[in-house]
Amino acid sequence: MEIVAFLCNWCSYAGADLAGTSRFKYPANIKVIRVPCSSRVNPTFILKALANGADGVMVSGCHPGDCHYTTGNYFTRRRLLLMKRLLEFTGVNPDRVHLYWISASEGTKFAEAVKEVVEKVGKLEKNPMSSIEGEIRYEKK
Amino acid sequence: MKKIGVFVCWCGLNISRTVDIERVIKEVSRHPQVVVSTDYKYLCSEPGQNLIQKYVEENELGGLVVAACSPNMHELTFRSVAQRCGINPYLCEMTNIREQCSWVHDDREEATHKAIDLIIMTVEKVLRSDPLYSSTVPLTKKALVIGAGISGMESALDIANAGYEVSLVDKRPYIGGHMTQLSETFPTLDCAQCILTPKTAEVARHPNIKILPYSEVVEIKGYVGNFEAKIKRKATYVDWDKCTGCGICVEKCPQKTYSEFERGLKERKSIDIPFPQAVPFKVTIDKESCIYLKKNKCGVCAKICPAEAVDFQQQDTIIEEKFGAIVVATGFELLEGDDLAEYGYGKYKDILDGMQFERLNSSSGPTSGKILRPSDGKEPKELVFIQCAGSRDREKGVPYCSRICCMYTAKHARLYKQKVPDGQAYIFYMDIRAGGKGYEEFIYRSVDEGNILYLRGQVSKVFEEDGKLMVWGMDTLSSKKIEIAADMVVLANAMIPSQGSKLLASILKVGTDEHGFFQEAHPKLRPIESLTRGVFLAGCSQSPKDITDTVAQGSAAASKVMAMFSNDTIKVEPVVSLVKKEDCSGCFACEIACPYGAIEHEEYKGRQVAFVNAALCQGCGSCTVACRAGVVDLMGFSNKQILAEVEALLWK
Amino acid sequence: MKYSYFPGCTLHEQSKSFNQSTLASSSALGIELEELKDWYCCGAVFPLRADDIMSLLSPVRTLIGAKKEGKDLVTLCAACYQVLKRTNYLILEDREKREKINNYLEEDYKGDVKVLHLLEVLRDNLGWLGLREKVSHPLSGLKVAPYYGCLLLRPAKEMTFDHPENPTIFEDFLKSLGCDVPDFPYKTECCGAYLGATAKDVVSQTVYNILHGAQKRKIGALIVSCPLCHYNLDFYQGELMKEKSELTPIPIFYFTQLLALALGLSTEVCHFEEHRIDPLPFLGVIK
Amino acid sequence: MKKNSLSPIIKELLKNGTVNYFLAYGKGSFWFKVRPLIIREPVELKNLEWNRFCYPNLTTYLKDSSRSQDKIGVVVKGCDVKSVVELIKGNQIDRENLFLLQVPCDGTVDPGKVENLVWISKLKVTGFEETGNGLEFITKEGRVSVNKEEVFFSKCYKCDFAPSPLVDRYLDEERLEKNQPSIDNPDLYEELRIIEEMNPEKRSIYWEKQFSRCIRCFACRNVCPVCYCPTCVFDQKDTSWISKGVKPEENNIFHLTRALHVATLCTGCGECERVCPMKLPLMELNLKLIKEVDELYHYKAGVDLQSISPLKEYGKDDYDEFK
Repeated sequence: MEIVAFLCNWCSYAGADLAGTSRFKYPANIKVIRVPCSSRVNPTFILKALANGADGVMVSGCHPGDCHYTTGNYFTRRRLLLMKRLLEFTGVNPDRVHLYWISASEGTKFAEAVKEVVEKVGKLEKNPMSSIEGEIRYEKK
Repeated sequence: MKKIGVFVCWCGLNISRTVDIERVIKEVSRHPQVVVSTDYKYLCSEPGQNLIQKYVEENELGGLVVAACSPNMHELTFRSVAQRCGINPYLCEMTNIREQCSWVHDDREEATHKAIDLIIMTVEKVLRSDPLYSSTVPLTKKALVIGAGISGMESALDIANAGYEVSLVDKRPYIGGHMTQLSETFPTLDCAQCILTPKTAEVARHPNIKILPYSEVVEIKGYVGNFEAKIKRKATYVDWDKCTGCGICVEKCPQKTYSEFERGLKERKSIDIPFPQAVPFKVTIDKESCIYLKKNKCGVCAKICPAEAVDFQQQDTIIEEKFGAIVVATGFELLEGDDLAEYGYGKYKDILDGMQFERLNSSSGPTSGKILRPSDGKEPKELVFIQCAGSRDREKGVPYCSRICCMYTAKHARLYKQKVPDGQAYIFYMDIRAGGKGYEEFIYRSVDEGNILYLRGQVSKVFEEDGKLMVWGMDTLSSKKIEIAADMVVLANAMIPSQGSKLLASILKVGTDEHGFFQEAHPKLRPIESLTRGVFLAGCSQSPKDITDTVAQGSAAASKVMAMFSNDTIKVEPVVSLVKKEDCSGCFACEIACPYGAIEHEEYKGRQVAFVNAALCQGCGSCTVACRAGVVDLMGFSNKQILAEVEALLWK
Repeated sequence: MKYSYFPGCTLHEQSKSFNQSTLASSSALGIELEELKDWYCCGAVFPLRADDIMSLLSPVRTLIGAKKEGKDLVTLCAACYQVLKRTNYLILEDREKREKINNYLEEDYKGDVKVLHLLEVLRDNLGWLGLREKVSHPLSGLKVAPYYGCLLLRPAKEMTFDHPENPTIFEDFLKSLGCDVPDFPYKTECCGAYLGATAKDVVSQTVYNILHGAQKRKIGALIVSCPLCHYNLDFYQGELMKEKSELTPIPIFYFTQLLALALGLSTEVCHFEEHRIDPLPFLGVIK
Repeated sequence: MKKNSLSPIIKELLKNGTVNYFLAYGKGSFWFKVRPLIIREPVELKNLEWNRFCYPNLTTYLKDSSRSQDKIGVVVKGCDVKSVVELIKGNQIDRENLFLLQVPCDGTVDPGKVENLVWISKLKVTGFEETGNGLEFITKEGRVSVNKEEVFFSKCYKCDFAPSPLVDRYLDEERLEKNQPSIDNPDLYEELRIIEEMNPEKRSIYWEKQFSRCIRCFACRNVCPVCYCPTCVFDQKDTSWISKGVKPEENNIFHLTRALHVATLCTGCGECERVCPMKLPLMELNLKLIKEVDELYHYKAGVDLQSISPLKEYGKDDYDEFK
């Protein structure tokens, strides 16, 4: 199972680092992509990830009101809410895409969130959006 | 395509215990663009860094991937290594295989797989990285301080003492702000004038400070280091170079008008000096009430002035000046109007606000410091103070705590008891919030020594009956309804942002919070900066505060300005957004998404397109998503870079 | 100016004085009030329990009835006005409750009827100056104060009738009729409301306070828009007069009664016989 | 529906220089077709057409005029005005350079529905006539009539026309009231309900089928008045948002992104679905977002020039289902 996580640099990425320094364990299915702010996450990135073999996507930003860039995560909240509603409408289980608010001090919350995402995505059938499974795009040496 | 070198760090046992490093470097080396894939025990050490340098030179690497700890730890370290090797620092990226891999997973197989995937993702990103260069912009080492209250003056003095020029603007015809109106200050009961006057004098004579009273900022263009300001000097109708402040005109002026300084407790003349210690000590004509300016009659002041300073022809003038930094210190006002209707504020003469009571207490005030009722001049024997008048009210008024009222109400009650020893003071309060040095002790002294009756509860209504002010309230400690027939009522009105704050915020392109106070860049870590680089906040413009905190924030803002001015240029980070103008539709969705006002308009082939002012952009990337066409892109976190990371998932 | 009219039970049965003075004055002012063909009890008290849906069905049915007639709905009784207006607000603002309520009804209601008090119609459609022009018998010399009570004003966010602490709409109305309107701080005090049923002494005390306050200010009469306020102030005044010799009678009017008089209509529509405190001696000042 | 009164107005506007040219409907190659007509000279008015089949939204052609300083007149229906609102809000056209001439419309007819209803091929019909409540189609074998209310485009049943201050001139002032089909309380989201009520697996299969038929011709995008980016995100050369070839598995990225890109801008004109050669139910995606935006943020596109798209704004107390 593959989970792609987009973490904002200031809160959630630091929260994930804190989970590490505190040695909180969580499943290894998660692959983190660091972005400056959750508002940098284009909904199309998420669609792309789901079509490219990810079984789930997690986005995490600072808590509303605490955004490093003051307002970025308010935009994220609207953008991803609409996107989730649309995905659900097209038959994609809403549990495939998760948005969390995790601060730099919430290492435990990050570890718990990953567990929750992995558990929820694990219960789902094969990702209907991904039909590229197993295709090898790169020629290896 | 560039040749990539991958360097995997053991971090002693921290990584190597869980991740099979040998397998990682072998798998990664199968990527067609990876020409070097190697490992080392401690890459951040001197020998580790030298190892990287050796490989770069031998293999002519074009990009580096360092798989080690968190980039928050060592990104700077490895990017400077890259720079030393002649590789643009932004072509070096880190893969976090410690905090987000080896430390959080137990299964060696899984952790090794994850490390390989993460490294390949980073390789794909670096393959699409472009070299980025920090730029610098010039800097005008001159500050503009808006508002000459205690915080603005403090800021201006600090900056000026560091050797930089300051222009200090205030909309009133004098400097000193609200503090000039106060009688004594808590918790020490110093006379406000005595501690303020030396400051105003110092500001006025400081060679680096130019004071611009009776002026307003009307336009700000430019950006950090290079603001271009237009400041309007309002016409005083008096040539201040000639005016000696002799006051003969004030004496002879036949027209009386509302006195803002005395908050209506006394009238003043149309031509006036607000108070005896005013700096500058010059007269100003109020154009709203002056008979000559309205009806072209009178002109007594002009006839009588020995210095021939009165000039009815004077016009507003605009000063244009360049500044490198701006400090906003526009202060506060008191809440008035309908929100205080139940207290009869504005309806009955003997219901005063805190500032009016300050004027009653002031020895230079309308009653020369005696506590007397405005209605009949009698000494009030029963005096009710009402705290939180409009504050902490979720239904009306303002929901926040105005922070200073508990303290000044206690002070007021004590001053009253000193002056009217046989009088009774009651204070209605919700809680006592006395969180400051010596504050709690002050409250207790007031309760113990002052014989002041504190009643915990709110007042429901104040009205006039039988020549008294009936105060109906509740004492929630005894659960009794309280009715007091008072002689005078003093309200601790809520503090609100001063008038014009919203307008100024839009001129400065900085945000305000839901209550209209200026918005700080971060509520905890950046309380002095605004969202616009180069604009700093001080005093009550940002939130209600007492004098101590206001002065501290004034100094803090000054230190931010001085830190900026200690360099000759301003460095601009290259992780900023960039517009591909030929593809820009000009819809400016990006402009609205930008919290920093960094998106500007530019003309391109006859139409308006977006343009990112790199000096203002902070690199959040919100605009990149607002742009449907993906034409606004964030350098260092570009669309193609992130998409490449996503696509790297296919690497199996 | 055509409106649907919701009299409510009190105006329909008990208070002819309020109902007939309203209808007669309105038609004299060119305001057509057409009684709803089919109306139900407003519920009398707006239910505050979170799950009380049933009590709201009856006012919503009335609102649906008004919607069908396609005009704004005018009502006068402060209780009816409050219940209908708050029900409408709830339907507009609370999506979940709206859906629940609509589940019980034959047809959906979306909160699109405008509920108005006659005073709002006078203020917004006729205007105080317009009213002044229509007054043929100015009530000059009468010192009258308004008594608002609670239902018209609170909760202010939902009622949006006037400022809850410092309302002025009645004062503006009285001034238009030519009355002398003194400051009356007791105008928003509680009249004791339903406590008359269980604790008569509480109502006696609140009513005494209000009347005593009026007497101190030499106020000759009070006007109300709430039948319960009217009952308490009028009936209990009669009781108080028996033991409190210091009290002088202060007649309590529905505001429409004074309106009818000022418009020169016959005193019959005022049904003064319904009053316990005889208003005629007070009115004698102008006659 | 009279075209005769249209002609002199356009003539006058061209003559007195109010506009440089006029965008209107012209005769098409079949009875059920019209084509966009650019009128620069009065002589070109001979091809002017205005009938039941003027369903295309001409405002989409304004997208390309944003760079010219020409004064353009456009023939618009009530629904088309909403697109103009969004084009102005997106800074794509200058209000000053525009002259909106609104024709009264009480519904446009979907030729496909006619065909389904009367079971005659479009090609056999040689012409049609309006008769009171109906339409009469002339074929070689005789005349067939249909009730026009049965063959409107579905958007017409939901028409919420309201006179707009943007319109410079109404062709028929008295008929403003009758400017929409007389449908009471239309069910705005009728089409959605069927899909929303499906179980997720069925929904997933339904959409997979639909998306797999897409041939990526981009007609839906090109015809959309609010898809005004000079270079679409999917046409960017250096960033591969989706493969340039037709990869069915990436079709959903295209369609969902397209729907999200027009969210808060889509006025529901239905052109994308109408022009789709594969007849993908694209309006279902658009409508879903129109509904969500309305319910979450109480916003509708195309209503006025002042209100701001909720995707360009934020609310601190927004609905938040995230943890």
